Amino acid sequence: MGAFYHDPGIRAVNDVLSVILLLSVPGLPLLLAFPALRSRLSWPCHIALLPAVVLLAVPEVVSIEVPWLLLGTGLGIDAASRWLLAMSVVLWAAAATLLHAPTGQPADDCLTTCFLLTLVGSLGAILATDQVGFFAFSTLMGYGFYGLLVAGGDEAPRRAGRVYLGILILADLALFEALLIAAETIEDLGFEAVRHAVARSPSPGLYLSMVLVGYALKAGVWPLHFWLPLAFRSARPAVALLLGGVPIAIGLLGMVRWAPVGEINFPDIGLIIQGLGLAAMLYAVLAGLERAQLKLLPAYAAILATGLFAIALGTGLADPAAWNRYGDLAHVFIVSLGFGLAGLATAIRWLEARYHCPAMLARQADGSNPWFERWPGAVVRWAARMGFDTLPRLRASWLAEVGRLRQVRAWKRMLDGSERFLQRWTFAITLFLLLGMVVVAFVGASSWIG
Amino acid sequence: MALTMAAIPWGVMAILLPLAGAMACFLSPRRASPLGLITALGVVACAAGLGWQVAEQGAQRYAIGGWGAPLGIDLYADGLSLLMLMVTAVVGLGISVYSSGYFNREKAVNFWPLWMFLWSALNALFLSADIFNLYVTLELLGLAAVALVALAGGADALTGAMRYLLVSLLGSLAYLLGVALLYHSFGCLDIALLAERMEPSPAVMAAMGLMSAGLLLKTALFPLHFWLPPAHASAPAPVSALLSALVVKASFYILLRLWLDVFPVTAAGLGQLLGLLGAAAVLWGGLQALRQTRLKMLIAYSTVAQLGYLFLAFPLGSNVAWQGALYLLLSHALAKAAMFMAAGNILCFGGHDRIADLDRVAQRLPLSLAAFGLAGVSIMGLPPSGGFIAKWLLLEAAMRSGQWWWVIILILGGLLAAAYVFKVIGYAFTQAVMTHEARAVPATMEWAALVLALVAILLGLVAPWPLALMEIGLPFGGEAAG
Amino acid sequence: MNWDGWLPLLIVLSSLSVGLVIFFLPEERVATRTTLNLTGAVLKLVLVGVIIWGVVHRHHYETRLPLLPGLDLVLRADAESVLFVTLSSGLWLVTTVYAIGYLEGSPHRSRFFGFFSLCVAATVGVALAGNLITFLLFYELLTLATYPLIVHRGTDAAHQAGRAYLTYTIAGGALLLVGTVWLYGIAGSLEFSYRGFVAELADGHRAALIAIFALLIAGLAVKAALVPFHSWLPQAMVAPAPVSALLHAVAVVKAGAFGIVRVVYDVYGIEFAAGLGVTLPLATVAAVTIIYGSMRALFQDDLKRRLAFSTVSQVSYIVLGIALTGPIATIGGLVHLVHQGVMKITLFFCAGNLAETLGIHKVSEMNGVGRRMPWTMAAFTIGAFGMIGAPPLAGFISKWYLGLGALDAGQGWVIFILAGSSLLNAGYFLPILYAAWFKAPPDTWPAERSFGRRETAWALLAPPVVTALLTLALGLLASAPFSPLQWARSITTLEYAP
Amino acid sequence: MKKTMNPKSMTESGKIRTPFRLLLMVLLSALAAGLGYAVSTLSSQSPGSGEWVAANLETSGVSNPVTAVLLNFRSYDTLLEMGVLLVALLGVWSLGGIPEQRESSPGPVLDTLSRLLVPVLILVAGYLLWVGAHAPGGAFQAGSVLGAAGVLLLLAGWRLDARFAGLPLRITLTTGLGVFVVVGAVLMLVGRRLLEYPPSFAGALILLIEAAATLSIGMTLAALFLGSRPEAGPDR
Amino acid sequence: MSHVFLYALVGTGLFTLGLYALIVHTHLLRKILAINVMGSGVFLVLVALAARARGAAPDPVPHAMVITGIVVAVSATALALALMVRVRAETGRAELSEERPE
Repeated sequence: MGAFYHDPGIRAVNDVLSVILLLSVPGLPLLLAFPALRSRLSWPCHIALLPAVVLLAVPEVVSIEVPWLLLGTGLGIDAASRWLLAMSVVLWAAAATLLHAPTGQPADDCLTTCFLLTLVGSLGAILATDQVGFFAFSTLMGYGFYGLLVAGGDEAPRRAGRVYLGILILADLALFEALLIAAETIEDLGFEAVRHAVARSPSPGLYLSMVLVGYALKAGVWPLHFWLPLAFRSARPAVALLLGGVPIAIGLLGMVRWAPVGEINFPDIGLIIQGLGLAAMLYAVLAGLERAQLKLLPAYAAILATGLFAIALGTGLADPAAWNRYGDLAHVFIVSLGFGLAGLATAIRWLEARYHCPAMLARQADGSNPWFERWPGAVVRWAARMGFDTLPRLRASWLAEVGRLRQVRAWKRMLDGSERFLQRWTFAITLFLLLGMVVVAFVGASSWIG
Repeated sequence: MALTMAAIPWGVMAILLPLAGAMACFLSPRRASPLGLITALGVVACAAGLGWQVAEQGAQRYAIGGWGAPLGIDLYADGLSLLMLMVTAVVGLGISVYSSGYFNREKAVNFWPLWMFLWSALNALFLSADIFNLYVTLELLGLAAVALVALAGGADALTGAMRYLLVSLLGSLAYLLGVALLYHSFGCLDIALLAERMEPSPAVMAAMGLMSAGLLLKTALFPLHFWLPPAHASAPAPVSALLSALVVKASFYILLRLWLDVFPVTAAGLGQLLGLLGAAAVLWGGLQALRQTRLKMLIAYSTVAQLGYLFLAFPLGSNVAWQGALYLLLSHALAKAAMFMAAGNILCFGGHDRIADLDRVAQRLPLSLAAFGLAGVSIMGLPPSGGFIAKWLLLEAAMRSGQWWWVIILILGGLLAAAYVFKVIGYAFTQAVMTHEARAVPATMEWAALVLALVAILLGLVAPWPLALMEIGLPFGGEAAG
Repeated sequence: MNWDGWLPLLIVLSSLSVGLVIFFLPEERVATRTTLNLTGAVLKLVLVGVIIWGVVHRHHYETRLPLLPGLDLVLRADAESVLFVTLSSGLWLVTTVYAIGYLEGSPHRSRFFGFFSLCVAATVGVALAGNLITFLLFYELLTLATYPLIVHRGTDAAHQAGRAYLTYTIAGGALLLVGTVWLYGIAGSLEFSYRGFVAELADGHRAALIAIFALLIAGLAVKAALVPFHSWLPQAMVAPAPVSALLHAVAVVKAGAFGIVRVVYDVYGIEFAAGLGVTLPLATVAAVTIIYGSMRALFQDDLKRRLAFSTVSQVSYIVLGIALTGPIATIGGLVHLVHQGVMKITLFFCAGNLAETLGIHKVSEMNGVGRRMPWTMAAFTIGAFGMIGAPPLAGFISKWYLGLGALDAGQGWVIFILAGSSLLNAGYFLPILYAAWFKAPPDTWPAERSFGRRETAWALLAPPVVTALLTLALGLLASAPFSPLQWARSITTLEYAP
Repeated sequence: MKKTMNPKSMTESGKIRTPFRLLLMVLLSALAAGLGYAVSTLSSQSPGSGEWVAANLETSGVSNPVTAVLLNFRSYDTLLEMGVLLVALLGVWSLGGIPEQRESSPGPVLDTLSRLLVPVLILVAGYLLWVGAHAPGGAFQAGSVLGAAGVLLLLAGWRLDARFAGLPLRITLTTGLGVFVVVGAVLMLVGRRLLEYPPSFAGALILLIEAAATLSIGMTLAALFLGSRPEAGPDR
Repeated sequence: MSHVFLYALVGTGLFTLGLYALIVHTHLLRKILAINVMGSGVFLVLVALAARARGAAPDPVPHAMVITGIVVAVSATALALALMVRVRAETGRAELSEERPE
């Protein structure tokens, strides 16, 4: 086999193949996302997964640099991402099946498209070898997932979707700033390089906080978890299945890959994060017990898990050595989290489908309508009322009115009156006389002076 | 060939030909307009010939009767007079073509001889080097113009013509008295000789006052513009065109000649005064144009404003400024003629020229409206057009001389012009539909207007050539230093 | 003058002549007119391709005709002009196709397409202008050629918009003229040149130069719709959709922004301008415009009006990138010149499709329109996300370089401007997408026209799809050779002293 | 237009207030004083071009200096001025004629007087024309006398016969200018300048021109007096 | 200061008087007459000053100018009178309307 690889021709072929393979992992779903292209296919979502499966089958580490793509990005697969990829493939396959399951007929186009776009995002994010690529794919994943939440649903998922969307925008902003900081410190935006560079840079704090906040938002880490319960409560089975494996997993993955954990030594920040993690777990337990709502259980489980993760992360920040030793466990954790949540969610759905109790529905009915959902609309309404928009027009029209009143009357009369005056023969000729004299006077003056 | 061309006194031809044409039109009224058109072509050829001659051999002096100054009368053609002659030829040709479609039989019978006389008067005026001869040409010009204005008939036109006649007579008399004083102080009438013998004296000052005032009155410089709008607005369209484009410029030309050559002290104070009046004219004319409800009145007032620009060169006095003023004169002649013709078409077509009701008409006459618009571009001084070049030169002169306040006037004038031009143009774009049945407009009339407007635009692209012609014989040589 | 000497002029003429011919075509000669339009557009594109090839191979394309003694009419192909001329001629082809479909059967088409071609001829002239007076010439020509398009509909609203447009632009042109003449009086030359030509006048004329800069920028800001000279742009949205596309993406606004590029880089030179202390105010104005435009857009229910205000804010990204003195910010500004055009034209095409096909003019009428017109709305979605700056679309690249440039130039506050603006963009674009895709469509559309199986006429559908794909490509292939980004990079190396 | 002309506005536009009148007086007296001063400062020794005229008088073809100036030295003025006359007539005619004054039947006195006077006037005109060459007189004087004769005839109720009212009349009216132009053009054709008479023919040419001019001037003045274009014969 | 200058002064006086009449009088006939008076004033100045040279014959050029001027004046007057008559026929009064034609 080794000899096999030393043959350059074979290796060239092999490279080409791996390139095609890597590209087709996000590429194929992207193509299938167009309704026209998949209209004749049955089970498009499963077909979209095939390249990933093949890639999993290929035994060794392949990676490509795509300098002309975006700002020069790359795709690749190593041991860690292989696990993640495997996890997602399984979850996605299951979800795809669920998507079709209930009544056999395929879900509507919009939903399928969102599904495939999200798929592209998550797989791409897993395979991305640099921050820009990861950012691009995770953003795509985010918006796609928003579509998944909302598509074809009633009011409850819409609300969840809106909240998730807001979170998403804020998160992307934070991560964009983090990216800028990274790019300003170093040209090459590969994960390792950035981690090193940022760690050496004078102020890694800003970068670190941006990254943590951004991905905490995306992963729904407490206290930025607003969207999780809503999503879990309202999402359809397939989506609920994916919740753990896609947004949360990718969010945590982002933290692991972006944050210079293990490179820098921030005891105090680490402590804070650990504190937050503890609080998160505490909150999860309490809230889970308080709202004994079966459907929300996975949500609080997720919060619990992310809290745990936060503690680990904080430890890593406080003690790099430890992180470097056990850091790889993070991936394992993420994978298992994905599976666990998925399993939990499906199990609960199954239970519900079995014997659903009215109480639960009753509770579900009182849609808790948190503040962060009301305020954007409130702000817009307030601003509109305060006249951010109306005031200029009012003032303009008012000014125009005043101007009209002032000008039209007086000026026009003045113009016409004086013109008529100038038109009068006698005055005109007298002016002529005057002009002649003035000319003489001027000439006389200047000729006597000069 | 070149020799014979050089031998022919094109300038004289340019004067005699229209005279002969006028008599021909008078003698055979039935063939008036073909005869007139032929003559027009001939005059254009003469102007071209003179242009060739001057460009080849420099400024020309021609002693009529072989006597020469001071005894006889000289004709003098340098860059300045040549350009005036040429623009007259171009506009004149356009007006002739236009009129051949405009007038009905009995009006045409009266129009053509008068127009030919007017044309020869213009040529004679631009070529004359003798201040008394200038007086005669002025009178010939004035009487012909008045008669043409009265051609429209109707109370407005007649009172306008009457007022115009009195004004022009008054102006000429003032000028003539000035001539008398000059002659009796120096015993000669030739401009060049006068320039040699000139030294300041009370008589000269009086002459200067009388002549300037008279010519300013004829040039309708604010506030002496009172006679112009009624006369120009009520005349028949081609007549309005030639009055606004050419006739008012004639007296300005004389003033320019006297100012540049004869008068001893180009008094700085006087220059500023003329500049101020010019500025007032620019603003006042613009505002009044905006106020007008009738298209032709609007155009007439825009003439008042544009004439004001010409006087902005006096306070600047530099070579560039004179070039700018002259260039403005040329482009305005073309553009304003085109504008009046377009207005005439609209008037013919819709039977009225109320601006508020133009929309119905405007859509049916795209060519005329295009002519109006293109001419308007030049009037506004937007590139690419002769008006822009002129404005550029004036601005440059103002900036160079540090008299930045003229810049403000120029800009404001341009904005006002834009305002009143687009006040009209806007009416082209409506969904209104033609209601009443209208009289068709001959294609020649539409095209004549359009072509003149295009030439006005073209002036903005071939500027170096006219500017080079201007320098022949250094008409502004005295101020070249400025 | 050899062949190279005529090529720039040919590019201008290729649309100018077409326009002049079209004016005289009778209304019913549809086929001839269409052929002429497309021929002109394609021919121009081919010529532009030749020029790009030549510029890459170090050819020197310059048409020089005498305009005034000492002043020539110069059309030159340098890096910046190639960038802009490619954008405008490329988008013009698309817009022409779109306009042909859009105006099918409406009156005064000869007039419309005539002025349409003139407008683009003027834009290309602006792009290729080799000195300030040539620039001024075509800039004013652009004003004149655009007015008839704005008032084309002839309604009162259109006339009002036209008046506003003229008031602003002609006044701006006057300021520009004064500044130009003044500069000529001082410098005695107006030739654009890399890193500017006024630096040596610094001593003695400092105040004058600052005043001239203010005059020039004010004159250009009118067309670039910087606050407070912006209010003509939202009014002008009453014009037909192709005209809006032309105004916002291809011609007018871009001409203003490009003029600012010229003034800052090729007249003053960025370093000198920075030394003169005039760039920071400019950046401030741009920042204010960005925020203000987005805020206003947030409250508009009329779709095109919302898009117009978003243009107000987006174009200021260009100005911001220019005013931040630093090579990276420059790249951002220049590249956004192209990217904003492509994205915004997509959005306007889609808005036009909605209006033409379903009679939808308001955001509040767009519920569920995504199901009725998926392709259109897909294009719209891509454009909108591009505007928000989501990766991997074109807008992301621009924002990326702007942000980096801001950090590089040590002006961190800009980051917050960008962030806030993105937030606001999301605030006024995402609701549209949400409504379009996820809300239930109404029973009947305001005014529906049927196009058989297709959601709308192909001439209306193809352009937005093409530009949307272009938006995607500009982002994805940003680092590929000959991408706008690479051009911008090469320009930057020219503009900054090594 | 007519509506706006109620007598009130008329008087308002017409009336001139006293203070204005006084201002006018002041201005005008200032003008008169200024002009008078300017005139009086002229040197009492005329710098005029009299000696030039005297020097070239013998080559001019006539011995009367005024005529020499008019028709030779500055003949170009005269040519244009014939144009002025014709233009005035054209203008008057183009006005479409004045409403015909009521026909006053000429009393016997006027009738006979005109019969007697007209031939005499024509004779006088001829004499003036001839004497103009060496004594005061000339085309204009002769022409005006001829015109007076015409006026007398018109007063006496005589009208031009329609047969002559058309082309013949117009030819007569244009003769003056026409001959002038033709002479000038012919001289140019034979290689001389415009109106540069060969000294040998100068006298004859001047006489020719003057004769034509006299005829036209007389006719023109009479026509001007008549005011309207005489209703013409077949050709128009 | 000889009789010559006296005549000349009379000429300027006539000019001024004519101007005054031209301004104040509203009837067109009077205006036309005023113009003629002014013209005569100018001619008088011309002719009078021509005779300044003692003894020698007066300068003929001004005489020629005057004759030309007279003919011009005659023509202009004729035109003006005819115009006046037409104005009167049109508007009913032989005056300049001070209104602007609308």
